[in-house]
Amino acid sequence: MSAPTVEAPRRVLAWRPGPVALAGAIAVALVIAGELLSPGFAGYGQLVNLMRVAAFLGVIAIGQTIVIIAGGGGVDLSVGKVATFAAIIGSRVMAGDDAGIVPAVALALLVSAGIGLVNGLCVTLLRIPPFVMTLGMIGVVQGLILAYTGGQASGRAAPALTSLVNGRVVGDLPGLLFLWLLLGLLAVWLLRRTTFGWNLFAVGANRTAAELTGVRVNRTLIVAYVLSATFAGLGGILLLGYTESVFLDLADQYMLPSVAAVVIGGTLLAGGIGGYAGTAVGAIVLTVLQGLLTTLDIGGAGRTVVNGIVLLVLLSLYGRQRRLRS
Amino acid sequence: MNVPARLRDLRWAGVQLSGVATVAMLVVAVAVNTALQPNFWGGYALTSNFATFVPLVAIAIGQTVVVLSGGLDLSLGAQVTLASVVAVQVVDGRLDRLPLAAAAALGVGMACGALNGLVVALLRLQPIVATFATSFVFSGLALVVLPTPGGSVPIEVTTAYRDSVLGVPVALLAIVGLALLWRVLRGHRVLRHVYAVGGDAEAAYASLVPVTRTRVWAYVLGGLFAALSALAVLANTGSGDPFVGNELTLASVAAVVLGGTALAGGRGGAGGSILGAMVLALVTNIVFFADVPTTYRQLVNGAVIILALALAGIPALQKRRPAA
Amino acid sequence: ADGGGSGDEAGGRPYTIGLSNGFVGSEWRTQMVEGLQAAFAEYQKEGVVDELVVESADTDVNGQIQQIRNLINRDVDAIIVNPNSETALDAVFREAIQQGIKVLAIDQAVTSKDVTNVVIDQAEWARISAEWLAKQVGQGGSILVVNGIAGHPANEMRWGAAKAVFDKAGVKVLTVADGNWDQATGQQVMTNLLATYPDVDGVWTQDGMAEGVFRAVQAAGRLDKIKISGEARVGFMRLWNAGRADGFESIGVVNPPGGAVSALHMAVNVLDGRKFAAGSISGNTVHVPIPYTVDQATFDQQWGKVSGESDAYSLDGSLTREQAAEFFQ
Amino acid sequence: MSTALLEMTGVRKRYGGVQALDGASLTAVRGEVHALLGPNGSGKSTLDKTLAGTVVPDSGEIRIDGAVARIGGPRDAHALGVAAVYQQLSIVGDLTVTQNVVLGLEPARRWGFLDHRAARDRAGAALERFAAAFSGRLPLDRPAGSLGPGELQIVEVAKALARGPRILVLDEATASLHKEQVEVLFEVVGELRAAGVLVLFTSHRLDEVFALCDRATVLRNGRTAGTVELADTDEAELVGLMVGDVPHRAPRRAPATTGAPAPTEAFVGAGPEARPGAEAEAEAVPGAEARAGAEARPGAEAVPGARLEVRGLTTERLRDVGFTARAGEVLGLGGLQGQGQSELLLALFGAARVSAGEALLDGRPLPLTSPVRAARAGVALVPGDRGRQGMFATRPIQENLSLASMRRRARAGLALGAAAERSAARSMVERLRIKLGSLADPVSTLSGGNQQKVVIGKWLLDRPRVVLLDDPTKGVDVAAKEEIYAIVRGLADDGAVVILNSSDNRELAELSDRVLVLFEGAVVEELSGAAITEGRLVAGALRLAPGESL
Ligand SMILES: Nc1ncnc2c1ncn2[C@@H]1O[C@H](COP(=O)(O)OP(=O)(O)OP(=O)(O)O)[C@@H](O)[C@H]1O
Ligand SMILES: Nc1ncnc2c1ncn2[C@@H]1O[C@H](COP(=O)(O)OP(=O)(O)OP(=O)(O)O)[C@@H](O)[C@H]1O
Ligand SMILES: O[C@@H]1[C@H](O)[C@H](O)CO[C@H]1O
Ligand SMILES: [Mg+2]
Ligand SMILES: [Mg+2]
Repeated sequence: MSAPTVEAPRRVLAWRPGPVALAGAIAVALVIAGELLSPGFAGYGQLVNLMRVAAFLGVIAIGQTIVIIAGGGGVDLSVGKVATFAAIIGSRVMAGDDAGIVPAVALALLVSAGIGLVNGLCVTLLRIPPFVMTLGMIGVVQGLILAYTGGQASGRAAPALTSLVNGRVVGDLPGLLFLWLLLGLLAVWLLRRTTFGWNLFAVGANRTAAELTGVRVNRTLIVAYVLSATFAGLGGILLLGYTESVFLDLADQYMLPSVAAVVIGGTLLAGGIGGYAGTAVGAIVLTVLQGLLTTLDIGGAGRTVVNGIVLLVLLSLYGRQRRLRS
Repeated sequence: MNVPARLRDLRWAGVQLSGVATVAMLVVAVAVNTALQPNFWGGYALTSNFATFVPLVAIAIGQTVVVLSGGLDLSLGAQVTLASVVAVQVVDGRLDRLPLAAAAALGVGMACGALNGLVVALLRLQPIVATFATSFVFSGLALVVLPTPGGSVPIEVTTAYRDSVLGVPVALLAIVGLALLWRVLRGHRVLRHVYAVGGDAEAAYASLVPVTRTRVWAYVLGGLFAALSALAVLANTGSGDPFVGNELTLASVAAVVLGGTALAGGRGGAGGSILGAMVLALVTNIVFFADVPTTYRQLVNGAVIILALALAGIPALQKRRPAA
Repeated sequence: ADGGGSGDEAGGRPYTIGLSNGFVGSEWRTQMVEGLQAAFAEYQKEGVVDELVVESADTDVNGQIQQIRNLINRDVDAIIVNPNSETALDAVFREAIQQGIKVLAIDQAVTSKDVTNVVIDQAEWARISAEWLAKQVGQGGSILVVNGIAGHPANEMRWGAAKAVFDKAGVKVLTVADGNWDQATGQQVMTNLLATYPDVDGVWTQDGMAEGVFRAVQAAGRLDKIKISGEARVGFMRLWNAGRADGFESIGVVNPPGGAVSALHMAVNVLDGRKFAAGSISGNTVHVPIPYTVDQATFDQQWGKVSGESDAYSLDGSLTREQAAEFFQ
Repeated sequence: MSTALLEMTGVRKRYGGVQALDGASLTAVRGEVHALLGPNGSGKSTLDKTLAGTVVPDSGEIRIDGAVARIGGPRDAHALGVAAVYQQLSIVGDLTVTQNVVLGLEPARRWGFLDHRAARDRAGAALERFAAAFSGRLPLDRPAGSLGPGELQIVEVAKALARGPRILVLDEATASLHKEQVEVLFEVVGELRAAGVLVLFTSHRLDEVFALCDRATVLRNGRTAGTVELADTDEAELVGLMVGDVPHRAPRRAPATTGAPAPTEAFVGAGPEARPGAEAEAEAVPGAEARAGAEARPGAEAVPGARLEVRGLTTERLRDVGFTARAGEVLGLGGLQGQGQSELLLALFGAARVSAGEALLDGRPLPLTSPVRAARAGVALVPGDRGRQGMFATRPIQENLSLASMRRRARAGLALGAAAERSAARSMVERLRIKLGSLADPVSTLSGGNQQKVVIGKWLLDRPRVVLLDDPTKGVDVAAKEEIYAIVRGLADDGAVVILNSSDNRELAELSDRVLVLFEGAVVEELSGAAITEGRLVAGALRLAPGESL
């Protein structure tokens, strides 16, 4: 305890690949494996296509990352259903017309945010564990979808939305990818360079200490759930651009993959540690894996088993829990 | 650990309160059902309702053990599927093969649990995602074992399952049996260790509890109850189906929470989960018999479940203060 | 049934009918339920039936068993069920039969001998489009397959029949992938396949996914080279219509949600005590004819009728009461 | 005392960038009470844990009875006769006291089925000695989580004793114990010594060490600085060994006299940015009046110029607490631990449910409803349990320091500037002499004392008007303690009201201008100025009449 110390230079030798680098390496390895197993898999067009498909998961997983970082068992299982609902609303309001895009997206995101608000309020004020709260919310949103559509979704994506997702802007890349990049940077900035982000990490790392440091814990959590649902809604709208027409379970299947993408990206389910860059790469890894499995002719049962085993391997590379004995 | 005593006491009152909340919910659910469904206490309604409860009750007990240990098993439903298709392939409609089939199911369940235990306890993967991954392995294997629906359970089994003994439904006896099995386990060192590990793994480790082994046991016991659930599913359905159990997983977590067990681990018990499972099933019945229009039924169902979850959480509400 | 209610004396009009539907994540099912409700209203006016009790929710086999038990506890006279499993409802069907309730399965056949299946022949349904595709790509042609969910009975039955057609016609099946009967998944799967199978002459797919497959092929700019077996849904037909100018051809075999209506007619006959005629039932399955097929020849006519409907609308058809009556002695 | 029972040599352990143990060694014999001493972060707990099996050393050798001990985990240590009382208790709050005492070694009948009666008997026997601490009724069937800190500490000790050790490790086992309980523990240790057990005793209270131990091994920076016979050593020499050179105790603070030069430049907000009026108010309050407060009854009328006024504050554990405090005053809270001191601090911070009463800060009502509002009003709390309440262990030191005050620097209340945050944190690191590797390292990599400075430092950046300190030097070493004292004085000198709860009466006596003695949630006595002596504090705590002594 002598003189005040300044920061020691970072230890170069202690470097080991962070989750982002590791997940990125895995994505590249999967692409190479894909090319070896089914030639054509690493073609430029196919890579663009994989990135496009990854973008939907990637956008939905922005909110999932935020909620998981907030800790306390935080997880949002309703993202898939909310994405579906947003697409259904968007499709009906824009009804295939560019003029309708703004009100459609606004309404869809507003409704999504409202659902997130209810999740947040129930999790904070009623203390319902997030896992079961957002699980119950799936049923409610499904009910809302049925009530809103009468069981028959209608409308269609506006051409501008479709061309954002499927069209080409620069070097054959769709506008979607630039949008994803933008949203990703926004997410990273939000987490790393804003009071909200730092409060969020604090709440995730130690909720009691956060409260006793004057952090508005409940408000931070509620905002996290609102953001989660909003990004899910946005993901749903983008998916609508991809499929052009909606159906009643359009995005439901994103529920658990969005969690898996977050974890593969190195964010700890316990909260307080992580970030979006890893999640984005995690979304790419999962998408490449699905693409690869599709092109392998090993039958449905085999595909399912291999999917599980590869997921286990991915998870064991990162995001392991702490040892008891150090 | 300088938690002000006021908060501590509330917390302990909370555990008892949540038991009361679960029982109260069940009583209300039964009362409402009685009012809406005129023959609720009739012979068929009674046996059929209990027959409906058993698979979820069994898997919810399994989930409880895992949750108590500080984990979560999202593959339990897939384990039910896998254990049931294996059992149905073994039994092949013959009563004399029943013991063998039951043993096979239990073996499969425990083997699945052992794999989860390996992955979560030894490899230290995070339970939610790790068991999500193993669920793919198990459902894929179920398709390998039974590529398309088929196979049959001896008619004696399905008949007995729907019967009653001295007016007591056999399915109710099965639930009582499951509760007793839980009770026996509670008296065993392994379950004490499960509570300890779920409550505070580091403290348990320092206190000579074999933490890793205990975690593996929790998943193995989870698998055991999943296998029992599989047997109930078979008695309920009479044949094999390679998708039959998958959806039970998430319902089992809801039942555990409704029963007042903390998802953080270490606190609660299967008694509550048993009641929670029945509440879940009864809510569906209520919404049906209340003649809620079809379009709104899922909405109402979801809302009622959230309400019930909120009620189950009332005790937690009281320790809102940050220092808790 | 025990307790009060109209179901007490089976055979006595008016009848109470129950519907158990275990999946609502598809517009097809909505159409099925709504069609049934409309037809039921007709019977109701005539005093033939009094109440239609609908159990319709996303659930699994265990949940559907509960649905059926609830219907039994509601003292219905007959249950029309769109089953979540071919086999796993057998035992609960027996419970219903023991209470004197008639059970009819629609959309997908079940194995229970106690139940009357009122379904289209899924094998025949698949065969029609498979034969069309085989002819399009010719002997030695190569195709990709985007199926529903491996292990699901309808999927297996359809694919079994289609595969036989392709084998016989000497069409090469390059690979079989699963699109989960889901348009978005179908589109993603097809895009992946196109990248790694450059030399493809056709795609065979099942309903719900043709639209996704079409978009994937279109995005790859290969609509002119790759033949697609389509479906009789408005969304797909809209794409088909737009592509016709460029010579795009397809086929859509109707898989009618109105099968539920046909089953209702039959249920009334059964409750009236009539028996099926010898030639109209094989085992416990009554095959309702496939209403019609949309192809190049009939496209304009059909499109004219449905182009105002929403994309999710399935072309439909059902037996009339008279046609249904002909199935009975 | 022939051959050594325990020999640890060359033990090394690195945590990321921190070399916790750097070749430490220790030799001790049967029937000895051996002190293990050293400043915070010197590696005492780590060395204890390598012996108890919860930490694997990177290298080094442990011999027990001359034979190399292979300790692969706590169970191996147990087999070798080692039992430990951990600084971070190994109690599972959700289990009962009985279940905790027998945990891991549950008596069982056949096939592992528990023998509840045997368990109760064993736990009862282990706790009996300490029955007085539980007012005679052993809480065998109560959930451990419902016990207070002292009671928990006793359960932890009883649990270790119940394991029948040959080597007993006591890591700060007395830190939360009351004097009488310490005495019982000493008795027990004496008996164990007589029975040939080796006791390794770690404590920052040197009087305890001299009272109990035979020899002491001192660690410094993970290395053994020396082993001494305590009979031949004095306190100064020990401290010298610990810190390398002997820091002399700063002179006692002149009570709230104004204009006194601040001992440190701790209060960042001082100077041009200090809240208007702070200086002036401090000026307006002569030191004499501060002492005159001794005569004032608890809850007396507001004194003009009081910065903080509390009236009739009542919570579940506080009864009608009232007092006033002036700018620049250090107000101590005395009494036995657990009489509501922590609750009073929490209540003033809006973190306890207040059923009646009010507080005024500079004449304006202070919201007692939420910590957020308290913080915004200029109140800061340094809570008693650093790990659970004060620190974000996995987060960078940078964030830990910024969190409380970053909203002041953020643009639009949202956007943070990396450079601004870094320089704010750096200024605090320098002022508080926080010893760290990099601001980006998790705060968990710091030693206890440095962690504590971070927890205090985050509030200094927020320029608080009222600073609530709950046992701020608990588990902090001598040098860090002095630095924290300086910070406290600096805060007061800059016009803040400091309310200090401490389990250490010497600390209270040294720092406080006035002390409120609490008993069962009420203020029962007020001492000020020269009346604040350790003796008066102890007497007040035990509610002895004046003149009566221990
Ligand atoms: N689990 C850990 N991870 C990282 N660093 C650690 C860990 N445990 C201890 N350290 C570091 O190792 C060093 C020694 O810590 P240790 O707890 O042994 O100190 P100590 O002498 O017991 O201090 P105190 O008197 O504060 O209890 C400290 O710098 C501490 O920050
Ligand atoms: N929450 C609970 N749910 C179900 N059974 C319980 C619960 N708590 C206790 N029991 C059972 O009640 C009985 C008595 O409980 P008690 O807590 O006194 O004993 P124990 O804690 O299991 O054992 P011991 O006190 O010896 O450590 C035991 O058989 C125990 O298994
Ligand atoms: O068979 C039908 C149709 O294929 C429809 O796509 C969805 O419901 C299934 O049951
Ligand atoms: Mg220590
Ligand atoms: Mg007990």
